[in-house]
Formats: sequence, structure tokens, C-alpha cells
Amino acid sequence: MSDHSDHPSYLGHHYDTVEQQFDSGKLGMWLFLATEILLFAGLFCAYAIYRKNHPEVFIYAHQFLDKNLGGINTLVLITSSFTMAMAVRMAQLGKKQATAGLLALTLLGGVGFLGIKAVEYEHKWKHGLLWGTKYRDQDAEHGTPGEHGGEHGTEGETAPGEHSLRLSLPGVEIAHAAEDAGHGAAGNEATSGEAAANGTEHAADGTEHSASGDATMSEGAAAEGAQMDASADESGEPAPIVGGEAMPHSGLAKGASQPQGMAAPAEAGEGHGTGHKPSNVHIFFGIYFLMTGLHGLHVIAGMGAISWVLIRTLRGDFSAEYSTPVDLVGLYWHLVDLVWIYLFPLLYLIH
Amino acid sequence: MTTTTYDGHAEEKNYLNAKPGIWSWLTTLDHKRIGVMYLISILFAFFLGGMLALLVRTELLTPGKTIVDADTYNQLFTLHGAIMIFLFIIPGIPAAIGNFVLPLMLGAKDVAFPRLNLLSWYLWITGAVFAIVSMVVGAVDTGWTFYTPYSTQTSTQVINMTMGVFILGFSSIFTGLNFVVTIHKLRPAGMTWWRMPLMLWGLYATAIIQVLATPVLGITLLLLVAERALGVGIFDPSLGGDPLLYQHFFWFYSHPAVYIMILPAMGVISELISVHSRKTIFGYHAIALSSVAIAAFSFIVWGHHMFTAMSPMGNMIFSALTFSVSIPSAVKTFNWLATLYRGHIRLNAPMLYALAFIFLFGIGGLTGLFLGALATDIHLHDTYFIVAHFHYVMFGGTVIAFLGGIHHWWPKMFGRMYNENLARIACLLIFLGFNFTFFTQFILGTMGMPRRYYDYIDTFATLHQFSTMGSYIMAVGFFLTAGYLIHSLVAGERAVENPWGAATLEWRTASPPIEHNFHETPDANYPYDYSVNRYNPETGNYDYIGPSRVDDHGHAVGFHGAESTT
Amino acid sequence: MSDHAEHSGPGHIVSPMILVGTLVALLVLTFITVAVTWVNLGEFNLWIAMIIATIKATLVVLFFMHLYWDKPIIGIVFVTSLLLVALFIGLSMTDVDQVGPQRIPDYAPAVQQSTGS
Amino acid sequence: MNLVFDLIAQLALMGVAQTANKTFYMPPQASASAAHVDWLFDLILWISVFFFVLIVILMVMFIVKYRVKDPNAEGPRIYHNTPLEITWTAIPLAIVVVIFWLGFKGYMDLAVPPANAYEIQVTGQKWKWLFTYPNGYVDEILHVPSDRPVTLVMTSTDVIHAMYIPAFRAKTDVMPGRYTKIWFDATEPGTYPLFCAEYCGTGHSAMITEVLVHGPGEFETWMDEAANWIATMAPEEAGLKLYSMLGCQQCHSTTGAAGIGPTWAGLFGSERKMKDGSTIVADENYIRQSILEPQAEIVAGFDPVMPTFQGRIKDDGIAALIAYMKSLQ
Repeated sequence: MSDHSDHPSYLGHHYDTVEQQFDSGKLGMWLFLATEILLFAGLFCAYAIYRKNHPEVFIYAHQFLDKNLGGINTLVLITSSFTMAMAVRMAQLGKKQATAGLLALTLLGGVGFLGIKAVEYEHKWKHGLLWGTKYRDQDAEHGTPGEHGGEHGTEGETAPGEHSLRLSLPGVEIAHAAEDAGHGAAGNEATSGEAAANGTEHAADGTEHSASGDATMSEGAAAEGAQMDASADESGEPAPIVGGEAMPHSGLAKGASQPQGMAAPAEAGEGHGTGHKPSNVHIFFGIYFLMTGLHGLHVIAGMGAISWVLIRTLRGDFSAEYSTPVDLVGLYWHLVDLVWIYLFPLLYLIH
Repeated sequence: MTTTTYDGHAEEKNYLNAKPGIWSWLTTLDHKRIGVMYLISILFAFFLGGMLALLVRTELLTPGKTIVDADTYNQLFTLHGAIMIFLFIIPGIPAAIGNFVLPLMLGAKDVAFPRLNLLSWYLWITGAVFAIVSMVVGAVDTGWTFYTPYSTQTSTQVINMTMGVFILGFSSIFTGLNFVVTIHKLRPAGMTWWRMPLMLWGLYATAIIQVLATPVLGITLLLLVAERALGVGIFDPSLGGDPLLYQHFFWFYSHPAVYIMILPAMGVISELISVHSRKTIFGYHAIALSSVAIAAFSFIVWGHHMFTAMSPMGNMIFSALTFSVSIPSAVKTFNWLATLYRGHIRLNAPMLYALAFIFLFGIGGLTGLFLGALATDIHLHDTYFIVAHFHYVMFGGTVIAFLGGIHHWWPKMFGRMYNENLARIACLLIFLGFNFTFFTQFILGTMGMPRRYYDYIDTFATLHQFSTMGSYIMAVGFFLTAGYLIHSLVAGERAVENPWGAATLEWRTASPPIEHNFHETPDANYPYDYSVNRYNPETGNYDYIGPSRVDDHGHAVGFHGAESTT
Repeated sequence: MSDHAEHSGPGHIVSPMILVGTLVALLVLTFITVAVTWVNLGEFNLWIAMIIATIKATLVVLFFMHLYWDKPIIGIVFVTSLLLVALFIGLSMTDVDQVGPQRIPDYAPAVQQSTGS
Repeated sequence: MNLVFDLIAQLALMGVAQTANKTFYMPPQASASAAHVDWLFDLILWISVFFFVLIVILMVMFIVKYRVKDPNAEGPRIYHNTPLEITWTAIPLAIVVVIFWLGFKGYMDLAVPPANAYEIQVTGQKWKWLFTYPNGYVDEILHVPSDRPVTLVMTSTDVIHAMYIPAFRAKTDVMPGRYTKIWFDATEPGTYPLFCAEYCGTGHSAMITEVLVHGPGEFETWMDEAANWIATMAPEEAGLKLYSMLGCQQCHSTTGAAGIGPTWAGLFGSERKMKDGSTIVADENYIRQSILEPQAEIVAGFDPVMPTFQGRIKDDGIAALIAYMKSLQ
């Protein structure tokens, strides 16, 4: 067996040299980054396809996003990416204090980013610019956003803290949504636990399990099961017209989709003073919340990893010879910034 | 340190009894123990999936209700599919056999990231718990594909099951990631990429797909759960979504996933055919490159699952690309055949499974031609022809190779020999039962019997009865296999170091191996140079006598043209 | 750079000049991205935004993540994942685009029902 | 390029032609394109059988000829044989390209409906097919003429289904939110099964109906007689058909079982206690009113959720329903 004298503590027993361990760690981390890129590829593909199918929705809806906040967020993430790169450099030179300082600066960048995101989410939540059946664009009627909240304004107490963002909806919203038994409105029975997508962060470093937090939170969704069945049958009965005139093409869908014979209400008023308001605007906000929500989860996971590395730096685990964890966490943080570099123009700067 | 004495008992501790107690197993970082833990857990999943299959086949014995009603039947075939695919066949060969064999074949002490390897097993267990809980609480009835909008509107436990599969996806990613880094960074001196056993090429190609395809399944299931729990409206048309988009997302992962299943099986078969006919593999470069070519092509063909829903342009593109995947598989089959030529073939259990693989995978591959051609696929899509095709490829391919691999490496894993005669009988039973069950389903399919039908019109009745009878024969074969394998653990004859005369590195350490694998890192030789060992009639072992021809660096040569070594 | 001497661990140390340079370039490019949107170039806006974002991304990957000094296998892994992303989006788009005419415009019954719009 | 493939196809055709046109493993060929699909299927079948038999014979020969005698003997060191490897790559490649081309050509005939095809609208829903003919008549069985190509314009109201008619070798998904087309040129009069081929829940295997191919000229006569089926059918029968067609069975049972709406068993002529306390005899006028303006009179103990059927049912329909209710005494 290779004698143990030149086998330092941080070198795994199955590695022969430090170089081999470092290269393995690097390749392993980059493979993990490849999986993250492909994870976001799914969202970018959904974005591309929905933008191709509903260009007018994207052009109309993106004005509700605050370009300035988006721009500031981009700058915040780029600078925190820079401080992270400097921290990695300092760690490689074995300068403990400088590394710890720069890591703290990077964490601050993350906090800033999430704070701005919280502001943006709260604004969207207040104006009902949400996804699926929760979309209530009442501003469209009054032209100017926000001088008075809709009849069911939410007094979401948005603790500016970056971690647990608890936005609660009052009972009235749930009751109102519940009785119009549109099938497929799966989520509106969930309890107020149905907070914005970025639930509490309990991810081990690097692997975000927060999605499984989703599962426990939406256990209540199972209760909606019974309601689902009833609505599924109710929408199942045929809507063809017996005898008399043949069914016009578009009539087929119209008839099928409004069994209760409700006449389609008049088109909502002039939208936001910016041209005709297309229908299905909720699609844009569905994609917006999914993309920025999942990215937010990754920012939180990244900050968790940086805190773990910061603690180990202060504990003196690293030296000029061994600082691989700082390097690898740095790679993860740069990837999170990389994804935002693409998200910012695609969501905020649509023409 | 005393080496293993050949009178059967080893003074030295092996990895099985090195540390006593369950806790040492549950917190082990030893790739061999993790491989054995994986083996036990996926065999439990295989047993569960098998029972569900028997229930499905029994229900189809007669038209109308035989033992269960429609809803339960839908849950049965969904769970059979989901458990067999996500819990058994995807982790299957890579995690159970791969974890055990890969570091040994590299002469290494362990995989690159041992802790990540253990985390991968615990993620499998967590995913399995989610799946089993969802089975009990309100089993999913959407089919293993969870197609929307049915999966977003049904009241069964879709969120639980999809979360389970999401977690299993991570388990698969970490195994793949571990293998890619290990093969790149932990190869011994003298083992260049072209002197690596073909089993490692198979595992390498599989690992690439596991790492690069599984994340898309992750995002697909995350979006499905977001749609169900929060009503986001990506895939459900009633919320403005597009159900065909779900199918694109799902199959972008799931077609590469079927190559995650078959590539390790091909790796095992390359080893078995060469070792048990004691002849160097024919076309080493062709087989190695075919594995990587299949991994690459697997990403561009997913559209052939949706020929009845896509546009003619999309169908044309995907039909043409699909045929590109059939070529590397055909090339491999011909190479295995050429390896048998002028070999010294031993018809023991691993070899019987390898030959059965060539037979069954041949049928599976060729029936793929009908499904790649557009005109015939329109008639055959979503019928029992498809069920027969993928069972011939997945069962006839991966499970048969898995059984061959288990028998081949059993002496090395547990230091015991299995009962050869019982093994041959069990192989025959499984082979016959399988063909009775699934060849009839080809005919059911061409006659137009759709998939996932609880009740069917009377013209299909006799074929279904024949198929169900076949599945019972197969079940008997499996119980027999389980019987003699478990019996061999307790009362099996002690295994020697190298019972088959294989030339790869894992056969140059004790059976079962010591905890850190090798006393000193062995020098790599050409994996199919059988002149490195000689048969010792007294002990029945092939003693290692060193490479016949050595180059100036002392590395074994044995591979013509590769005189220069790196 | 003098401080390279004591460094004995693996991995390349990036000189601060390169890091600061990259930071400045990223900030400038971000400004350009926003500036371009003030001019309405129709279809090209999207492509210009994507090109600038790709340039910024390459800068981050090459210098901040020091791919420039890493082993080639790392680069291959990164580029392969990008190829797969392009393949995935490209092929899905061709089909969804072809199927366009079959779609019922603005079909979302559950949403129209509950929001009455 | 096109010519070359067609040449190869003709050669292969001669080889395959003598097999019986009607095979046991294929459903009857009831449409013009079925013959081509079956021919391509047989072509691929014979190619596969040839290669498979070749492989199995070689394998068995090698096993028998090269059985182990001396455990130490090692086979000859044949590493590779480039010419052999090139041939067994090129030949499958060529065959596969031909199969793709034939498959694609056959598919284009299946996929693109001719301009003058007769159009029928189809609604697929959870576990029932509804066919709406140009004259507005709606039926659960597909009637098609045998002398003209027919196009089905299909959509679904809930989940994905798939229209599958094995006898025509035709299959297309039926999706909510989209109109998909399937076309065929039926040639053999008769009835053939019609399946749902995309899993859609509990009743997926019950979502079966029939395609009835009428002989030449018979289709028009059937159409006229079917148009006023309410008049031609016995009133009770027509009432029952309306009961299921309009979805009354969703809320009103005919067996006395409780439902969202009052049961029809023993309803006609009985005293009905209203929510506002008054009682009305359930006669023709009450039934007519509760169909056209359901909100006017609400029976005690039920919610006002019944939709109006104004404009969706005519007087003869209402009369048929009343006749059906009478038959439920």
C-alpha cells in the first residue's frame, strides 16, 4: 500500500494524487452543471414554444414587469459573480480573511437579488398578475396599475427576509374561486400554504429538494381529488345541438366549453392603455413565475452552499494546497448567474 | 497478510464480513456493499413489478371482468410499468452490477465519489418509498407516461408518484456522474481507452445518457406537479397549455432512457460472449464506438413515439433519424456472432443467457423496423405490437442480460457457486415462457388490439389466454432462479478466484474480494487476452500467470498493433 | 505575478486584471442589451439580445469559471450540454410550428370560465 | 433518387406478391390504402425473417461446431475484419433507407386527405364517440359511403383520445384544443370495430363503436331516413336516445336512484312539491317548462344547476322525452 506519510488528510484513500482528486472534483461538478443547464433547457423550450404560439400575449404582458428592477438584479448578480471569482482566487492563495470577506459579499449579493425578487413578486401578487385560473387583471379596466388594489387585495405580509416568503390569501379568494367549479383548476382548493413557488429552502448543498417540499405542501391538493371527479363528469356530457342547424366549427369548441350555456361575457375593457388585451395572458405569468421561481430556488441553494463553504473557510479547513470546495461552489454560483443572464433579456426586454 | 488459501476457507476478511452489523452496511462507502444493497433493493422492486404483471395477465385471461374492475386494472398496469422502469430496469445493471464491477475492472479502490454513491442509494430508497406510499394511498392510473391532460385531471396520487420518480431521477444522475468521472480519472497505468473492457464502454455510454437526459425528466415532472398543485397551465389544454408539448418533453428523456436500459446489457453480453467462448472479442473498436454512437443517436429520435399526433414534417424527420439508431445495434449483434466463430464455447448459465439475448434482442430490434416506417407505425402505434416490441427489447434484452451478468459475477460477488443444472432449466423455462407470452402479442397487435385495454372484443380471447399461460411459465422460471441463487448463498460450494478464466482485472482478486479490492494495484492487460491465465484441474481455478508478451514498460501487450503504450 | 510562487495547490489562479476586465465587459454588455431595446428593430431585437447574452455567458464561463485554463474534457461536457439544449428546442419547435394551424386559437376553457374574460 | 427506390420496391413486390393478399394476422382490408400498408408490412416481415433466420442458423452452427474440449484452448486472435464489417454496416443501411422511403411515401397518402372528401365532425369524450353528419344528425355509430373518400374532423372535450379503425389501417390522436384530421377511402361494405387507442381512463376499453360502410347508393337513403330519426323511431326509443345523447343521465336517473336532479322513475303525473311550497302535477307542460326554463320551478331539495336546453332540442324531441318518461311508470 502506498505509505501513509505523504497521504494528507484531505486526500481520499482511493485517490493517488491531489491532482487526480482535483480533476475528478472538477469534472464531477461540470457534469452536475450540465444537468442544471438541461433542467433549465426545459423551461427555455416551453418559453420558446409559447412565445411562438402566443406572441401577442408576451408583448402585451411583459410591460407589467419592472425593467429597472430586472436590470438592477442583473448588475447585482454579475457583481456577486465577480466577488465569488475573487474569493476563489484568494482561497487558492490561502488568504483566509480575504476569502471569508469576499464570500460574505457574494452572500450579500444573493440576499439583494432575492429581496428585489420579493418586491417584484409582491407587486404581481397584489395586482393578480398570476398564473392559470388565478389571473385577475383588474388593472386592465382602470388603466393605471396599483392606485387601489382589486376587491380581494391580499395583505401579504412580505417579510423582506430572503428565506421564508409567506404570502397568504384571505378565505374570500379561495371561496370565490372554489364555487365556479371550472374543471382543471386544480390548485385553488389548496390551503393558504400555497405560497409563491419559492418555498422554504431545505436543500443539501448543490441538490435542491425544495420540490419535495412542494409535495408535502400540496398534500392538501389530494383533497381536491373528489371535487375533480365531479367536475370531470359534469364537463363530460355532450354539447351537440339536436336537430336543426349543423354545428359551426368554432361553435363546437364554444358549445363544448360552456355547458351551462353561459353567454361569453363582453371582452374586458381597454388594456393598460397599450393596445388590445389578448386573452390567455395568464400563460406569460405562468412561465414567468416558473422560470424566475426555479431560478430563485437555485439562488437559495447556491447561498446555502456558499454559507457552508464560508463556515469551513473560517474553521480553517482550506489552505493554499487545498481549496477545491470553494472553487466548485464558485462554479455553481457562476452558473446561477449565467441562467439569469439569459432570463433577463427573454422576460424583461421583449419587443 | 496471508492470501486466500485454496482449501476453501479464507483467513482474511472479505468485504462482506469485514465490518459486522447493519449500521456498517447502512453507512458504508464501499462500492461493493453499495452494489449488493442496490441488488437486494432492485430485486425487491422486480418481484413487486412481476407480481403486478401476473395480476395484469390474469385479468386479461377472459374478456370483461376476471379478477378486478377497470379502475384497479388501470392502476395495476400503470404501477407495473412505473415500478419496473423507474425502480428496476433503469438502476438495474448500472447500479447493482456496475457499482460492484466497475472499480474492480479498473483495479481501483472505489468509485470517484463514494459519498455521492451512497447518497444515490438513499435517494433510490426515498423515491421507492414515495412510489410505494402512492401505491397504497391511491394508486396512479395514468400509465407510466403520466400523459396530460389525463394526469392533471385524475384524482389519483399523481403528485406522490411523480415526486418519487423525480427523486429516482437524481439517484440515476448521481450514479451516471460517478461512473463518468471514475472511468475518466481512475483508470490504472497501461489501461488506455482502447484497452478497457467493453463492459466499461457500455457503462460509460449509459452514464453519459443518465447525466444528460434525466434532468429533462426532472423539469417535466416538476412542471406536471406545478400544474396539478398550483394550476400553472403548461401542459393542460383546459388551462391554455399544449398536451403535445408534454409528450415532447417526456419522450426527450424517455427514449434515451430505453438506451440507458439496453447499453449496459450490451456491455454485459460483450463480456459473457468473449469469456465463455474463450476467444478475443471480434471488432473491439466497432463495439466500443457503437455504444457511444447509440448514446449520441438516442437523443435525436424521440419523435417516433408520437407519429399519430405530430405534423407530417415532424414525422418525416423523426422517422429518418430513427433508422439511424438501428445500425449500431445491428453491427454489435454481428460482432457478437463473429466472436463465437472458432471459439471454445461452454454452455453454462451465463452463456445460455447471452445466446438467448442475441435471439430475443434480434427479434426486438427487427420489429423496431415496422415501427420506424411511418405507414406501418400508424396502424401499429398504441397496439399490443408495441407492447411485444418493447418487452422483447427490455425484457429479452436487459433482464436476460441482467440474469446472465448475475450468474457470471455471482462467484465473485458472494464467493459461492450456483447450481449449474437448475440454472440451465430455469433459463429454458424463462426463455420459453417469455416467447409464449410475447410472440402472441405481436399477432394481437397486428390484428388491431389496442394497448391498456381492460376489456377486449372476443376475437382476441384465445391469444390472450395463450399469452397469460406463457406468463405463468415465466413466473415458475423466476421462482426457480430465486430459489437456487438464495440456496447457493447458504450452502453453495465455495467459489475460486477465477472460475471462468476471464482476463479482466476483477478476476485477479479473491472471491469475494477483500475490502480495498487489491493488495497492490494490478497492472492492466488487454481484457480479452486469455493467455494470461491457465486452468488448474485440481482447484478448478484459472491461475493468473501474467501476460504472455510484455513491452519495455512491463505492460502486457496482447493487442496487435498497440505496441506503443501511453 | 509574484503571489503565484507560494501557490502549490492544483488549478489555475486567474490574475485579478482578467477578472476585473471581465466584470467591466459584462457591465458594458448589460448596458448595451438594455440600450438596444430602445430602438425597435422588429425581428432582430430577439436575435441581438440572444447574441449579446451568449457573449456575456462565454465571458463568464471562460474567465470567471476558468474554463479557458481547464482540461479539454470539461469544455466538451459543457458544449455537449449546449448542443442538446439546441437540439431539444429546435426539433420541438419545428413540430409545434407545423402543427400551428390545427390549434383552436385561445382555447383555455377552465381559465375563461373562472376569470370570465 | 425517387425512381431508384420505386425500382427496388417493384422488385421486392414481385418477391412478396405471391403471399395471400388476405393474411390471418391482419384485420380485413376495407380501405384503398390498407393494401399498401399490408404490402409494406409483409416486405419488412420477409426482410426481418431472412436476417433473423440467418443469425439463428449461424449461432446454432457455431455452438454445435465449436463446443469446448480443452478448457485451456483459446480461440484464434481475430481482432477485426474491415471488409466484413463494412459490408454488414452498408447492407443494413441501404435496406433501412429503402424501408424509410417506402414508409414515408405510404404515410403521405394516409396523412393528406383529398380535397373533395366527404366531411364528418367527430367529438371524442370520456368514453363515447359522437359523429355529427353534415345534415346535423348526431349518432354514436360512424356511417360512411363506400364510393367516396371520407374525412373526419375531430376534437376532444376532455382528455386525449385516438380514433383507430384497424380495418382502414388508420389512426390519429384526438386532442382537446385542436382539430385533427383522419381520412380513408372505404371500399368493402360491412361493419368494422372502431377503437380508442390513447389511454383515457376508466372506460378506455369501453370507448368502442362501429364503422358501418354502406354499399353504393345506400348511404344517401340512410342519411335521409336518419335525418328525422325522431319521427321515424318509436317515441320511447327516440326518448331514450335523447336521454343519453343530451347527457340527461348525468343528473337524472331512471331507476329511482338519487342524483343531482330528480329521478324520472314514476315522475310523470305525480304530485311535485316545489321549493316555494306549492305543489304541481308533473304533466306535459311542467316537463316542457322544466326543459326549456329549468330555473322557473325548482323541486324541493334540489339546487338550481340545470342548464337550459333552449335551442338544443325541438318540440318533437321534447315529445319523445315525455313518451320515454311515460314508459318509466
